[in-house]
Amino acid sequence: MYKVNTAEEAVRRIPDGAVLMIGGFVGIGTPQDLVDELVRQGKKDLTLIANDTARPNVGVGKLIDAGLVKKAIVSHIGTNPVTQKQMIGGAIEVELVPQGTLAERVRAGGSGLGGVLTPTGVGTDAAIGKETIEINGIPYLLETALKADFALIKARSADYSGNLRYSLTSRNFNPLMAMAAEIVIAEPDEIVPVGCIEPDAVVTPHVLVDLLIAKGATL
Amino acid sequence: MYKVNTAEEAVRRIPDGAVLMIGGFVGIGTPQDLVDELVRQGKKDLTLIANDTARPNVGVGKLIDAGLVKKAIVSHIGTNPVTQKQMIGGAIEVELVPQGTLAERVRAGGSGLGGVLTPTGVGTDAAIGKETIEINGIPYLLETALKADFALIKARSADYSGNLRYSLTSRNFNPLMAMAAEIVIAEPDEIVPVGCIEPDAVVTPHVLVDLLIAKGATL
Amino acid sequence: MNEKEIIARRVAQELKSGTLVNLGIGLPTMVASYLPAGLDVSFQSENGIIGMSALPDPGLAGSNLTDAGGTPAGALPGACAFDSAMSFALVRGGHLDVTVLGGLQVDEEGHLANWMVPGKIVPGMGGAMDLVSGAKRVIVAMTHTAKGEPKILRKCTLPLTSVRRVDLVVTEMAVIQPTEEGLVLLETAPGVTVDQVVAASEAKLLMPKVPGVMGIAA
Amino acid sequence: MNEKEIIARRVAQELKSGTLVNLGIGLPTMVASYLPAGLDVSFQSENGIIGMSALPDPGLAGSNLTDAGGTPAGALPGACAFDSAMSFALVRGGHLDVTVLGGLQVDEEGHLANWMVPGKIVPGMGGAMDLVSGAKRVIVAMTHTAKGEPKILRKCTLPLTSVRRVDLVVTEMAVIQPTEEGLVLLETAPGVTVDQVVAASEAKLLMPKVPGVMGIAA
Repeated sequence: MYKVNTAEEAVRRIPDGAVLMIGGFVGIGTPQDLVDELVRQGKKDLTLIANDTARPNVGVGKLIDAGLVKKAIVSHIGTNPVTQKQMIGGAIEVELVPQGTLAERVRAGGSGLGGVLTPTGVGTDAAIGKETIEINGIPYLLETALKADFALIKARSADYSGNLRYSLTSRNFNPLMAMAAEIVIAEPDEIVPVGCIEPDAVVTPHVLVDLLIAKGATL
Repeated sequence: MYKVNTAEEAVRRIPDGAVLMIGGFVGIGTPQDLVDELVRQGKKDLTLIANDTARPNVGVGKLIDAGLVKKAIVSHIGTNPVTQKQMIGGAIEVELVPQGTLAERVRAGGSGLGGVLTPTGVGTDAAIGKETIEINGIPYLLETALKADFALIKARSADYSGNLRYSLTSRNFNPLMAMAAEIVIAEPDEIVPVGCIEPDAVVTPHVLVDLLIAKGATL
Repeated sequence: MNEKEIIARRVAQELKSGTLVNLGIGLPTMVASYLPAGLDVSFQSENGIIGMSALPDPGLAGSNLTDAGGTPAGALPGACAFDSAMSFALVRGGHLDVTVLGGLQVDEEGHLANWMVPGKIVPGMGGAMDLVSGAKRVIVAMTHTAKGEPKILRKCTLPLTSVRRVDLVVTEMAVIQPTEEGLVLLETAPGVTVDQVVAASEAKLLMPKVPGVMGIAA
Repeated sequence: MNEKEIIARRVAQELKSGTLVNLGIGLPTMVASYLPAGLDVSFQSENGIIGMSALPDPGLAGSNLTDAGGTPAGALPGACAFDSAMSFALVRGGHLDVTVLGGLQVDEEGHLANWMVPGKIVPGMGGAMDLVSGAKRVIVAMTHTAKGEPKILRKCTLPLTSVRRVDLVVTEMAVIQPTEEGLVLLETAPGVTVDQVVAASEAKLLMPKVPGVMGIAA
């Protein structure tokens, strides 16, 4: 299957109101071209699931700047005062999730699990509205799976079929999100022939990837 | 930290009655030298957590042959008639766990999670004695975490510090078990200098590995 | 053509390009030998690989690559390897399009039993419970009877593999589709009559349309 | 020596060879600069790496390697990278020996609050809740007071980060150990009296032994 496409064509498939998972950690490992294209096409009322909202004019912070996000499910907004301002003003709803819990919720969504039991957040405000389950006398929060309509992924390399590998700390949530969305769009730094990434080095199997963005591809 | 040791010395640390996780899938990816040494030292009353009991005289099947396992927590014993015979005769207790559930239970143990909710096994004999929890109207089984005293791991390469990478289908349960035991002993095919495995290719971080077995090491 | 080959050939025709397929140990593995030319299917093996292939030559067996039964295997360009948690995340997470499994019994509710015979043999479920619960499409590939006894039953007498209804049952005699109304007889094998299929089955077989003939082109 | 340096130097002395340590953003990150020579500590950064180091030169900043605050970082030989699920599996699973975090408040039960000020600033918990719940040892590195107001309180007024008791609190004035009985004043900074520490704290400070002097050797 030929999966290569332009960012413009790929983003055209995303409707207003979509639930998006976007990789990245304070902007590192975020698919920049796809984010820019979301802004250019003015996709609105988005639900954003990401580690954070980066900084103004950086990574997914650009979506916040443009007022395209109506709800953000993130572990922190400490690096983005615009998100804080929009939240206080009621323009954006922010659901804060402990970072490790967010990772497990996304992983559960992609793995067909209903949820996981984590000790994180027990007895704190993060436990509000959640079930607490004791196992061997230890209390855990029941944290449920998260899924999305689209995942926008940054990778170091892809092969033509869509096998992905990542680089250093730009890996972060990308491989988890690649499992948890209906449609997965990956933006690799390079696209190499099939067979050029050895099987043991593949982190995201090609079957999970629907579209690959080639830099400057014209189709 | 210098972690390299002989199989003989490493296995000496394992007491009778220990709970062992041992990697492998019908013997593929099982640390052979460590298994042979368990037999040679006659460690007994072991609890074995593994995907299966391999075949007679293959992989962990050698532990079964030698009558060293009192309880096995595995996904199947279909390839080992000796295990079946011992189970029917009451010499070994066998807890059968769906393979994907076993993987998640081990992963949960190593990840500090109390358990996971899986749809697998709902309404079957695998659900007996387990809690069923509904999320969004879908029933899931609550499957609890598994931990071990020791994990015996097979790897393709280790560096001196203990970073591990695996090869093809010999990876299987090894990286999961490397997280879920108090003491982790790895038997790599080769040990290379620190820096020879690139950061993105490391699957098991060195901090998880307590001892490395060098083939024919004399200390 | 023996009965296993008939089953494998018919199942092969169910597979579509661009899909991810898991073939169980034994009979289901044979399906890979009868794929239509040019069909672009990826095979997942639950021991941790996508892109598994037959070994090109026995002399090329490696110690680190086998199928889920432990038989040495090959791999195609673009193959990818992963651990057991990822393998079943693919299965459970809705990423596996088709699983083909063997069966001991299938009943009118489309329930499959294939992992134990209490008091006789307890091989264990291995990956079967996850595969049947998680795959988008479940195809059971099994002989129609065992030692003359029907395996297509009103109600399974053996412990179930899952309460999920399987999607298709292919035997050497027939192709049967479990539905909400019951088991629909879709096709009979060349030279096999509807009466013969009915006689070899305990379950009631529905025939809203006249059953066709199983395509098992060599 | 400013107050942050005093805190960072004292915390550095708590670290032991052969351990895995996570340093929070901000003040805790400074701890890495004051490690005793020859100490073999591995640093984990929750954005997915073990073996992070300072950038040897600003010109060598890469776009794919930063610390958890987004600042370009370097890596040592033997570093390993992983995804966010693995990163927090290490934190939660008992594999992280020490975490050093900043704090807004600590109370007599040893509870830490460090992720929000309702109605004022809501940065979010990031990885802090996992780190405090999961690390074997939690060290809070913070200034003793904020704008003259004490941060060592009888009871936290801000939302808690965890109900787990932290293990040590290091400020520019004192080293305090939360215990089942309450907060024990272990050490005072050079030139700081016990009375000054008590005056700057709202919580009751226990002194089963005469407090020592904080070692902050340059």
